[in-house]
Amino acid sequence: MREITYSEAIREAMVEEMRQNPDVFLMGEDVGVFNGVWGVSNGMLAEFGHERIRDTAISELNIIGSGLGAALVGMRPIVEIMFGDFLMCAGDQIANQVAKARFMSGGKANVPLTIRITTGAPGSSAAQHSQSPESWFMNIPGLKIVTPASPADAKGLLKSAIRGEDPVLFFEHKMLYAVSGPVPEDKDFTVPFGQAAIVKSGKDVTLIGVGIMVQKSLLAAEKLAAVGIDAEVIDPRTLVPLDKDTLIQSVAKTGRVVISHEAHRRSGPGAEIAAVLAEEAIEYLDGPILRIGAKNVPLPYSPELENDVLPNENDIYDAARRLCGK
Amino acid sequence: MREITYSEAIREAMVEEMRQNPDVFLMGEDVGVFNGVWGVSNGMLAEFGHERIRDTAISELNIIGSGLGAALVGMRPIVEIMFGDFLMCAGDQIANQVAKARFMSGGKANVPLTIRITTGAPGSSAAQHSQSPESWFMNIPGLKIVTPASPADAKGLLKSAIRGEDPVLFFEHKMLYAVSGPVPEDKDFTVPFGQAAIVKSGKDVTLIGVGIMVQKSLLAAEKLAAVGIDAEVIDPRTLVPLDKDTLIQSVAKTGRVVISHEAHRRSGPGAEIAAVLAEEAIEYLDGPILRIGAKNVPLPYSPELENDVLPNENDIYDAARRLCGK
Amino acid sequence: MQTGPDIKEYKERYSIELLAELYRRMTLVREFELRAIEERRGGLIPGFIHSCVGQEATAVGTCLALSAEDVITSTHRGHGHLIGKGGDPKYMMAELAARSPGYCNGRGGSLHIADFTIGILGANGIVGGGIPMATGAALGFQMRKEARVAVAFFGDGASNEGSFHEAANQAGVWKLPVIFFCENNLDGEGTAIHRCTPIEDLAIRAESYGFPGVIVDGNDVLAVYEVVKTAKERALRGEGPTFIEAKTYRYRGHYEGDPQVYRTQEEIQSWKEKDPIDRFKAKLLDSGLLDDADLEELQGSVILQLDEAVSFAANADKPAVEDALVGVYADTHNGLVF
Amino acid sequence: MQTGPDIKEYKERYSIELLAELYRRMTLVREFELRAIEERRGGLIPGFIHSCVGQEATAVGTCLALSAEDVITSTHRGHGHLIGKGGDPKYMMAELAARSPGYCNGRGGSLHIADFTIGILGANGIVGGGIPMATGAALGFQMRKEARVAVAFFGDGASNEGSFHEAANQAGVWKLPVIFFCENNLDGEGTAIHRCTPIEDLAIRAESYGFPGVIVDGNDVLAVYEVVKTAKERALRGEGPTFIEAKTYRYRGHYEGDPQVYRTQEEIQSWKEKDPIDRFKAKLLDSGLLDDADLEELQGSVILQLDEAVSFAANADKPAVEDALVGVYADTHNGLVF
Ligand SMILES: Cc1ncc(C[n+]2csc(CCOP(=O)(O)OP(=O)(O)O)c2C)c(N)n1
Ligand SMILES: Cc1ncc(C[n+]2csc(CCOP(=O)(O)OP(=O)(O)O)c2C)c(N)n1
Ligand SMILES: [Mg+2]
Ligand SMILES: [Mg+2]
Repeated sequence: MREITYSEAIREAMVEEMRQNPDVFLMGEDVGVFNGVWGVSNGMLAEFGHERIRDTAISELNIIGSGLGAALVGMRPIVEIMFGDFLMCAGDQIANQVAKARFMSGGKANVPLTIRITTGAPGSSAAQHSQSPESWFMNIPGLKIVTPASPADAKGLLKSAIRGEDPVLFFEHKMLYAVSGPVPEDKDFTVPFGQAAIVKSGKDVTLIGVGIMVQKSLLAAEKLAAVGIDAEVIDPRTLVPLDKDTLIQSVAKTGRVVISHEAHRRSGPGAEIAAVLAEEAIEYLDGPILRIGAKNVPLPYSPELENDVLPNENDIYDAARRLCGK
Repeated sequence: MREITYSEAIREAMVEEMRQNPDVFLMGEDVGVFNGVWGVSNGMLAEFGHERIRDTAISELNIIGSGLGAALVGMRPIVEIMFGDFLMCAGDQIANQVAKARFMSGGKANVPLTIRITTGAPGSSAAQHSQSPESWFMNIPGLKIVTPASPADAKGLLKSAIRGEDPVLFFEHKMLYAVSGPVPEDKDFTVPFGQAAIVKSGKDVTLIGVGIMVQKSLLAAEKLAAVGIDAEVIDPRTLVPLDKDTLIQSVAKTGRVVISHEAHRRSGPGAEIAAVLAEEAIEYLDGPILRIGAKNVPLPYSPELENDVLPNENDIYDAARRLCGK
Repeated sequence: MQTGPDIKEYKERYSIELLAELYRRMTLVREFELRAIEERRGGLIPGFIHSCVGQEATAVGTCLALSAEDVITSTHRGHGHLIGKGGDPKYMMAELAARSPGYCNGRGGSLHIADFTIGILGANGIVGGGIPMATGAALGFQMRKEARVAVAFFGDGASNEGSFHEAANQAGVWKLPVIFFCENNLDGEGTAIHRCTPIEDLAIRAESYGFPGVIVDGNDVLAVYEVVKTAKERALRGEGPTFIEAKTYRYRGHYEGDPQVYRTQEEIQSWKEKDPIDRFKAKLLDSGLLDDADLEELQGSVILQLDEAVSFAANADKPAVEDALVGVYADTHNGLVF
Repeated sequence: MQTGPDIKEYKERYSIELLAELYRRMTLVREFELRAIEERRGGLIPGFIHSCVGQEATAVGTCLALSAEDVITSTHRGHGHLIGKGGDPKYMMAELAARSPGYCNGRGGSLHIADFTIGILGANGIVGGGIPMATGAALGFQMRKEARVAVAFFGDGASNEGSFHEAANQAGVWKLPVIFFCENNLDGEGTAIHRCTPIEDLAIRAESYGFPGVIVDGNDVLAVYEVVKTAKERALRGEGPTFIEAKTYRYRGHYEGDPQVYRTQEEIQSWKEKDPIDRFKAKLLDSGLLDDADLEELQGSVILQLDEAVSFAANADKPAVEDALVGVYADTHNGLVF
């Protein structure tokens, strides 16, 4: 299969959906003339024009709130938030309007709104340009939360988001944009929500990775293999809805689990995953449920400190070895 | 000891601190002339005047952002957010400014800012006036998160917040305001952060309750006693910092735990508590870690639906019985 | 301040049907509020009510200047807007009573009533929360080249929220067909406007966004009707938004039970003398186009309609508890979401 | 648009020391930026740089009109503001180099430099994020009856954020001693102002908040100095805020590496002809108060200072990794927090 980057896969999903559905459009800060700060929408203005590739004012609240309004009258907006760090500027619109519009109206509102958000630390960008907000809105019913880890999933999950009738927070990790991988060319290739992927199967320990930590879990799995530990690597792909069954089945098989994400440890996505397993899979566990995440300090500017604060494959490797007692 | 209500205890803490320190003041929507929508600041305008009891515009973002600015030049602002549901209107100021000011400045910024927030469902107030946002900012380092469950804790914890040098999210449950209890009169009575309270000791099962669920856990404990189950009830009192030791010691003793909060189950405060126990106390557990919380739907207006969605003492009772197998 | 046309012009400018409907609908709004308050006391309605008694002209004058395809976003004080836009008191009362056939199947209550089939995108519990929504709806209309406008209702207090500023700015840039309709009733909950807003006329805020701001007598239903018609025409010509500030007043507390320590009886009284319904009634009678009998008949029909609405609500089923989890998502991925 | 005084007035109105310092500090800002960019290429500086080359007059003219007790909140483009307010290039360069003796001990970098001892409440990575902070500082000054003002620096793009609106409104109500200083450099990242803002002169936004808005030639350092002095006097008289819009331009990309597809070389060139340093230099020479030798000496001292700053930064320790968790809270409750 042809290989393209995560960034190209996201653009391809947007372009294909925009070609086949005039209701789909992209709106955000510098997505047009500037080609997107991360280059994801590169060239889209040339194809679709200012009408459908809309540069907005620096007004996150209105970007998301007006995305909702457009969705309520039948459009299928894709809005981009340049850095996940800025998501809270629109916090109220996400939590109180977008998430609740359908339920509050007795299930009548359709909200086909895709909110594309960059996540993760691009390196020495300090505390306001490095955060991983995946868990910030997990407590709020009404949103779907998606964390693609590969180019194929990025394309397939984004298409499911754009074609769906519910609001989606779609988290794109900045350090994955340049990563290449095989991506189907079929225009109707989609990846359904709520289905975790078993990225590598194994029998000794389950490594659950969120977003970029899937790659790091695979690296850890390789190193673990070298010491005779056969790790299973699982990517939940969507945090809401969460495919509990696949996670539980894996843990039932391995009896050991390490959950990792780049978000801070405290109340990150791993807290919910760990709580679900502690509630529904504890009888299978031969040891503690270990969580790997950024330390609970704002992301520091210093590369040395940042490197110490962010989680990596060695943290996963060490945790897994501890669990396996070798 | 004299008994006063939770609401009076909070007012007493504010009034005493304002009397002894001119830098302390209260600012928020309708806290003055209107006496506070919940009546908590009743009479304070009469004593302190408009200078120190400030009615603001309906601008949550600026209320919290200017609270930060005032704190940075030496004031000790107490700001009130009328409903926790509105907290996200100021989400960016909380997450990116208030929480990070100290760290980003290399530890130099002092941020003695107390953010008082009402939480919980007052009954048939629907999805935008009933939420429990305690966990929304738990993933963000730099904030302290406090959930008083009794009048004495409300007073003592609020004084610790006002006297401290760090920003605090102080969650007051609307349905606790009228609850009375003994409260020390000592003007220097404070309750330190990071010390859970063992509200009732027991040996069979640990009931960890957040905020109003402490009362409900006590009610459940009474009913459990009737069927021969001796429950220990623990109130973490502060979610950040979290007193892990007390929680772990209790679980080590009972081997069983039910965590409850009014916030939605998914990624509520209980997710983090469960994850901590699954990580550090799993060897003591004789069964799953059970979480009780509001169902994962926006709070409905209908009293019947709301009653079904919100957690209560029976949910805790049933969970504990299941764990104890009787 | 824009005022309504002279009585002499009524005949050539308006159909009797329109004049009668303006009167009927204002009466319906007022009686709906009074009846809802009564039913709340009586226990039929479990939730809070923010009544718009005194503000009937802004709601009705605006909505009757719109067509069915146009949309509105409303507020916590939304009953007038909803009835104005064609909301059925039956389903509104049923919603207030938290019943299954209510507009939101009992999920939303007063603060969240919506009916997408008649252009009501929703009341709102968040001050200023619906303004970006209206702006986005207008964007949709513009992109689809539909001859429709969106009206964002909001209060004087809401004009101090960031949501208003961001939405108005973007609407100005894109010349969106949206009307920012500010009901300036001089108070925001317990805080008088002069205590939280440094200007008296909010309409001047429009200048910050490059579109016109007009001040209208919000207690003159035809004055409101005319400024909204003008704003809609402007929007449909592609010239962009209009900010309308309507000076009005709410007679009752912010919500039922509000002790109203923040304002004087004199102020309330002075506004009652400018009552929008009384004033319009007097003009209609002077104009000779409608007589007492006509107006009493309309009044009677309204009372009848509300009796029916109340008994419909009272006899309607409550939502089934088994359905508590329904309606959060379009699909629940085989229940995975919960 | 306000411009600076005539050269003839220089002598009676300004001390030579002030004129020299304005020139020296603008030069220091410019040279600091160019040097930082160079050191970033050279690898000493790991993070992004948003340079203010071309905007030296707004930063220096404003800050020299303030006293040490006054405070500022800055932006992502803050190096000029910080140097203007007395920030030491040594500790700034060390911070950019992520070293331990940097202003933030290497934790903050360019976007977060703060020094509370000289009234720098902080640069900011969030557009518009610092505006409420300045408003709150001004509230503190007013409550303590201190004769101090707060200046919120922000850009044209930031004026479209809700934070500006909410802060300006409250500042207007309370007549706070705050100055809203908008550096209108015609672009917000890759979007020209006319594409995201429906008005040309942002100063008119002040009318929405009941205080004056003035437009000043942002490339004329004495013009900036004068309007800020006037605004500060007004604030200290208790008359409240002033909105100042300074028309200026940044010569370089939004950040280093920006291809600048969104603007033309002609536009850039036309502004370089209005260079704030060149213009002031010419005037100083015309005035006869300073001669070439004086200015070259100042220039030389600046280069020397920056050489020292760079070597200080290059030789400074990096933060100790063991201290990675330090500085999140004032106390960590016996480590409980982590
Ligand atoms: C974001 C937010 N802040 C505060 C409130 C509480 N609140 C509800 S209505 C109201 C007053 C609104 O005043 P205005 O906009 O003038 O509308 P009015 O009530 O006068 O019709 C307030 C403060 C809220 N619902 N949402
Ligand atoms: C809330 C927020 N939104 C977007 C950004 C990304 N961003 C950084 S600077 C900038 C442009 C700001 O423009 P302006 O306020 O005019 O300042 P200038 O860069 O021109 O000095 C943008 C969009 C941000 N840092 N914060
Ligand atoms: Mg009002
Ligand atoms: Mg700019």
